[in-house]
Amino acid sequence: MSEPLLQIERLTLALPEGADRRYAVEDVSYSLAAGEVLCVVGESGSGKSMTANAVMGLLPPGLRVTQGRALFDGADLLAMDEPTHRALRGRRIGMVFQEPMTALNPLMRVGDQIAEVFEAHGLLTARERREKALALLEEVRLPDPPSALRAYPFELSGGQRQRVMIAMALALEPQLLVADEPTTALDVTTQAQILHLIRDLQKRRGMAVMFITHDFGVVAEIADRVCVMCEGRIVEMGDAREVLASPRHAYTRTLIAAIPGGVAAPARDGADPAPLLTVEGLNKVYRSRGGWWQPRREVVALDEVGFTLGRGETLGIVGESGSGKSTLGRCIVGLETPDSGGIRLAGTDLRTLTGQALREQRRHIQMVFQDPYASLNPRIRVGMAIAQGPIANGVPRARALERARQLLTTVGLDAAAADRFPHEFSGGQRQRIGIARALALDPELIVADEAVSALDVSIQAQVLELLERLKTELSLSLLFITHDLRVAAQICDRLIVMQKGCIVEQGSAERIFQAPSHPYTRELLAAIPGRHDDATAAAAPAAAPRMP
Amino acid sequence: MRTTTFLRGGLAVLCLSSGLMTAASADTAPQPGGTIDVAIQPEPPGLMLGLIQNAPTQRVAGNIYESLLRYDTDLEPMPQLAESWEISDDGRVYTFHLHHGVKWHDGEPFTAADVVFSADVFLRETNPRTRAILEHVASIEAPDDDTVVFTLEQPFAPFIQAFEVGTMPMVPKHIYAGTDFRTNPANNHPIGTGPFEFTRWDRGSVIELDKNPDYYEPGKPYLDRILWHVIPDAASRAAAYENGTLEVLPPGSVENFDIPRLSGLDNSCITEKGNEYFNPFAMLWLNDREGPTADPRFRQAVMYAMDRDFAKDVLWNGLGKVASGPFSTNLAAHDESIEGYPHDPDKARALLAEMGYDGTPVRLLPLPYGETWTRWSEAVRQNLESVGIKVETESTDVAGWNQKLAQWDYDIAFTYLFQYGDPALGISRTYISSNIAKGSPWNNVEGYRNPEVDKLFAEAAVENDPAKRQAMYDRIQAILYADVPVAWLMELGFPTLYRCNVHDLITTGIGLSDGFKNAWIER
Amino acid sequence: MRYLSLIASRLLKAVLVLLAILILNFFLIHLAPGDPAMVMAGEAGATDAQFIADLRERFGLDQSLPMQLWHYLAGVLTLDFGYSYRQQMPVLDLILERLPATLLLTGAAFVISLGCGIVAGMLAAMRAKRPSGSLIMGLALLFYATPLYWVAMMAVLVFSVFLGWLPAYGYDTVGSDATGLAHALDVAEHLILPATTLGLFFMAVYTRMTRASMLSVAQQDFVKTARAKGLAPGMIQRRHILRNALLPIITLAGLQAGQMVGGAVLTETVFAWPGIGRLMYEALMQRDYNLLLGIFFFCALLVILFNMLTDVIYRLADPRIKEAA
Amino acid sequence: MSFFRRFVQNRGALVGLVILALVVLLALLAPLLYPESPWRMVQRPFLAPGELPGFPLGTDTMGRDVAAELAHGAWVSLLVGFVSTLVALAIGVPLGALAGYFGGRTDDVLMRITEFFQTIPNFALAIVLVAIMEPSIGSIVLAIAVVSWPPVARLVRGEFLSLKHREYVEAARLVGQGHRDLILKQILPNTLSPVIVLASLMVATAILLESSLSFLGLGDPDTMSWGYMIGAARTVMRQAWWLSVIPGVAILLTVLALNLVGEGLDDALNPQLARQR
Repeated sequence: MSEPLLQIERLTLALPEGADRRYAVEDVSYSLAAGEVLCVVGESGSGKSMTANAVMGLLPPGLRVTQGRALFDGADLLAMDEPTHRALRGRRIGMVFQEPMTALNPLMRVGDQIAEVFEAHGLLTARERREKALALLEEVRLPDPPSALRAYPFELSGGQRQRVMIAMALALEPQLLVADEPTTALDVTTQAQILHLIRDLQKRRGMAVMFITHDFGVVAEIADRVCVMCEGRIVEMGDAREVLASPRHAYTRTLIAAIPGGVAAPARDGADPAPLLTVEGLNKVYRSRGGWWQPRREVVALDEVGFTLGRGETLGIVGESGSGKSTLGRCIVGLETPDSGGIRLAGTDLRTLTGQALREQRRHIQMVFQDPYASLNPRIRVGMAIAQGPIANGVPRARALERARQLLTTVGLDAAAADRFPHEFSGGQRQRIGIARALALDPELIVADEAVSALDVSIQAQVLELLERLKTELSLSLLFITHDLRVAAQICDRLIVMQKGCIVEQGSAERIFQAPSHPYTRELLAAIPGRHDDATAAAAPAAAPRMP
Repeated sequence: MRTTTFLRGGLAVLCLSSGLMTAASADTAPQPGGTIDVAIQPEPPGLMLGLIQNAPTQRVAGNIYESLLRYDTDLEPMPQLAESWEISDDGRVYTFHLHHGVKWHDGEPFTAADVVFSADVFLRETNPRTRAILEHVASIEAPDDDTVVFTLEQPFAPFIQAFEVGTMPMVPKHIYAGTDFRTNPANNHPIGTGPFEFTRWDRGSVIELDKNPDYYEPGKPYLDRILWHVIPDAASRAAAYENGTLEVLPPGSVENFDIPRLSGLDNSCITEKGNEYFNPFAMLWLNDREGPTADPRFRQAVMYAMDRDFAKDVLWNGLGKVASGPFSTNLAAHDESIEGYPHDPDKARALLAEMGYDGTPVRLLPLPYGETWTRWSEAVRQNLESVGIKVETESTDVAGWNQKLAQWDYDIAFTYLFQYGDPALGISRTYISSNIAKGSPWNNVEGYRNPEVDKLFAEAAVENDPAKRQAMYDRIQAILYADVPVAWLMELGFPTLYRCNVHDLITTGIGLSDGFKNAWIER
Repeated sequence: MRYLSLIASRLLKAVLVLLAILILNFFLIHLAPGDPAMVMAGEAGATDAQFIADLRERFGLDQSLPMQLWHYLAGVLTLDFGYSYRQQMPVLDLILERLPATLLLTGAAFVISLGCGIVAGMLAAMRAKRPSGSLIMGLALLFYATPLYWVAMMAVLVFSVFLGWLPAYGYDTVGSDATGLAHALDVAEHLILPATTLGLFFMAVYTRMTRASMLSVAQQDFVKTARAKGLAPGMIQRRHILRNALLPIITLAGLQAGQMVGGAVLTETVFAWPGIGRLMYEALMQRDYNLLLGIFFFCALLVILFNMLTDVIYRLADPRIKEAA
Repeated sequence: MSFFRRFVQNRGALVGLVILALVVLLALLAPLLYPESPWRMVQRPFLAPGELPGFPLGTDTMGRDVAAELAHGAWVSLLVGFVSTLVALAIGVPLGALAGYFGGRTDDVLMRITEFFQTIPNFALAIVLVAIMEPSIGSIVLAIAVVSWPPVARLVRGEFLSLKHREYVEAARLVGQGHRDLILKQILPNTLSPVIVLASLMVATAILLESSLSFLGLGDPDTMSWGYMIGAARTVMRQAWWLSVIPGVAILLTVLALNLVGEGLDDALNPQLARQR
């Protein structure tokens, strides 16, 4: 390619004192040519976003540039004075952020926020700005652009907001688009659409795109070139297909390997085990209470949901946000009360039990939560956090604490961890603690609600492995709730696909991946990033195209 | 003695021209015109003097209403609505000859029928103090439009002092006769015969009185207008006087601590006159029924413990007098031979030791009438504690104070009473046992019972011979002095502050409460 | 239809709260020692049993408490707030006479405090790391920590007594017959000191809150978006940060506007402002039950009105609230 | 960084802490420094500060030693401030906790009560309560507590509302902990830091309230307090300005110190926010 549009040279960013390492990024160099999509890939804390922030002049306070240059069209962005830099932002460099929910001003109409881009650079009249904004909304394929123009951000869905963000970033036809994890917060089908949109716009306009992501699936979907970062350094850089196909650096290999394969595990022996859990005709409607001004609202979360879970089986419940999958899990463990329907554990109807008997049965179902940071009480020592269940159920304190230490080793942590507080642990470690806590009551069934979604891919793989191991060792059953089909494929025997409170399809994981019968399932599968990248994908959908 | 001497003969007294008196107090002739700005605090609850007797009402309404007589600073009666009067030799018949051509503010003529109505009907119903005095009266008659005759059951020498405007205001019969006095709409627009007429009242802000153009004394009043300013805060009142907004600060308008400063301002004058009729007298109710205060030795110890000179000098700016005994020195009946309890803490301690005071705490109830009284109670508490009496202050507001006194729920309580011009009017009520009754903070609240004192007071009141009467009063003072039924503090000096170019502001023993009839502003 | 029923239910709740306040205060005030008859007897300087009995009968105090409450509430339902024992006037007239002065005072103080507070807070937030920002916050903290009545006293001392610039007390110049504009100017002159002293404390509150709110909004993603658009800092502050930062201020301001009315007792006392706060204090001291209850009623009513107003303003300011409707 | 290190890094908080420590010291030492009653009239009135040796702050209208009054007043101010805050917490924390935890009807009822107390103007209610109960330390503390608990209840309720759906609370529920344990062990400890910050500001407000009540003459007549001193000095402001300025500055400094400490606590307990400042 010709002269690079953006050239990062030996960039080093220092973190404030007292941070866990000295540099956010260290000695980073890469370049980006016009019309090229560069994916910067890395796990959390790899420093992948920091370079982009430096380019935009949006470094968080405390971070300093200690070395290097960032040449944009020949001018050093890092040495620029603020007004000059500001004139570039929005006009020649556009940016899209991760969180569509918070990246738009909640008090301003969408049209005004787009028009503001022109205003910021003193372009066009108010009327022209409106027209331009409308045209942009059409270009990013928002349904009903004229009313979207007048809408407030909260009136739009996450995907729509991200389209607005893109429209805003592209308003002045910048030469460079910086997209910082723009699809991470979106559902998988929406993600596919947005990726498609970005790729499409990039091609039409011949923009350069710096695309920051943690997901190699996305890389496969969109990247021309890829740059892999680890702990502030670039470990590998090259053509996307080459890197995916034959990663040279060990870290890259770990990352790619850690992505759960799309291969559904073959059905296990004893294909038709005795049912442990039976759910029948479960209904749940959320009603918002009418406040002083607000009338009531109703949302159907569960609509006649029924299924069985066999002993020793792993059942996956898959769906996008709002599908009711979490509500289902919470109803089963007893955090929510369904409006109607039956839940039977080993033949006992939990819905008819009360008091002591109910507590006794509840003990058999435990939960592993999504957020490793929110699921442990910051003021309770880890050992106590695990032991408090048994203590509440009458086990003597000393014995419960001793057991907690054992459990910690079971989940792969040091027994001494019992005396420490949660904040001293990493996300993956905390999730292990959460699992240990769930195990403390010797449950028969564990409900894992998005248990690995918040973790980096490499950690995800470890935790999934742990769950798999524990399941067999302790002969547990597992209800695995996830939005991520790839994860589900890796761990589940059977799958349930949910949409808007209903089960649209259920069956063995293998069957669903290979021959989805419901259109929604097909849509979900098609949306998995990276799937149709390979020509072989169509013939063997379950094969992982990017695995060597 | 002067007043009694004057009254002894029961002679007919002819009127003096009040003009002569006022002319004497200024070098120049009175200049008519002008507005005078006066503080009023607290805001009066109403201005119908026949219904409401508190000080602020009287101060304002004393200019609207009038009585038959006024009293000079020696408490000698002076003509007002009555041009002249006679008292029969047996001291039972009082005949008043009314001023001619007096009109109510609404233009109706003022006649003897109004006097009979006011005294016999209206005030008997509404004014408890007048009601008590009228107990002595057998009949009130109006032989003609200009003459009123009061006939007493028995001689009652102080009766001549009852015709002050607050005690016996004349109210218009044509407006009130046959109505419910308290809900009569005229109460909001009072009609009197006085030198000033009611004009407006902006609640919380100002009361305006304007000159009565048809006033029966020629040339009077001199002022065109009086504005009474309601300023609830003492410091603000002081500031208003200081910056010239106010020309007169009536007694009690500012805290005593501010008085030396304010009186030291340019063109600022101060007078203690105008209190002679009411004769305010501060004392401590001591609960004679129970607790340590039931022991006379304890009560004497209280008298010895208190440093009343300190209170007078520091709290009252040296104004007023330390009380020597139960009778104010302003009274003719005061026994000059009584020396009063000195400040002698050792003696107090000795008395306490003698009675075997065991440190039982006594409750002290301050008077909730502003800062001076609060400070005073702090000083008294400190005095008492320094001789070993344990004191707990019970702070309360006016309602609580009244309630506690009326229910005898106190050990020591501050109060001050008007002694008026005669023991029968203002003093006996505090000590006679027939006056022991719950429900009032103004009767024999301390619960003192002494048949001899009861008898002496009863006889003295109706004794027509001044010498015999004085002997009885001397005896009473001696008994009370020893028994200390209440602790006497001070004869209060209530000063009026005014701009020195305001002349003839206070010409009577009633002070500002008697009106601005003679006042004028020099320009 | 739905709105109407909502508004109706809200009004009903407001009425219940008012009723509860009246009942609670009715019993509270009757718990206080003494009664209006005792106060008036005390003030008269002379009483006898008949006098007090007369008064009690007149005021209806000879009836049982529940009966008195019943009569009072029945009156209130017909908007009859009774008669002030002490002031010999209908309570409603007294309150309506005094209310404008209080509303003027608190309104002015409110405007001063809110306006200056927000501007100062904004400046402090924009200069968070500079001495001028610290100076503003220092001053705000100082005003926040100073007793209101003390500031009032010092203000009278300095501006009225020593400098003679402003009147020390009152609502207007006593005895002046000025009308129209001249009178308005006169009142305005009298208003400056009390409104400023009353406003200072709240100004400090708003300054601190605006700054904190702006600094926290400045952390939000959409501000980064705005910067990425190339918007100038001033525009970002005004259009994006300030607007969002004002939302919590609206809530607080609504809460305080109502409280200010009843809380102006000290200011009204020091400056002899003929307002409702002072009237309340006097009514309390004189056990003027009807008047006191009436004042509480109106203060509570104002609080409720301000809360509703706040709701409306909040809904105008924040489109998200409408979503649920 | 530890809580303490973060706290002392805040210069304002440190200054506040030092002032507060001095005030506490003064209050504690008052009985030793001035063993006699502060009400004793010891010299002639209106001595200016420094006019006579032994009376560094002069004497008041009654010839009482202002320094002794100030020292004893510190005790009362702090006592009222802290005790009334504790009482307010004792009312507000349980109410807020129950309302937030149980929600629904309980919440409705409790919040109506809270709203009710917020609808009556605070200061007016405090005045009425003190007047009814008659001024004494106890009634003042109670009155201040009664008017200042609603914000506590609201804060605690808000924290409970957001914390009760935290995953660790749900986890504790799942393992069988009862309401009492959930409230006391799981949620309450995590609401403490905002409550502590609020409490430090409430102490400041309580001191101001007490002084306002004393100023109006509704103070405990047997205890010397700063508000009383200002109220008593008000009429002699022009003869003896120092009599109102000295206790005024004392209140100012104490309240200022409490606010600084409160802000420091806030910063130290919420490190994320601290970085913004």
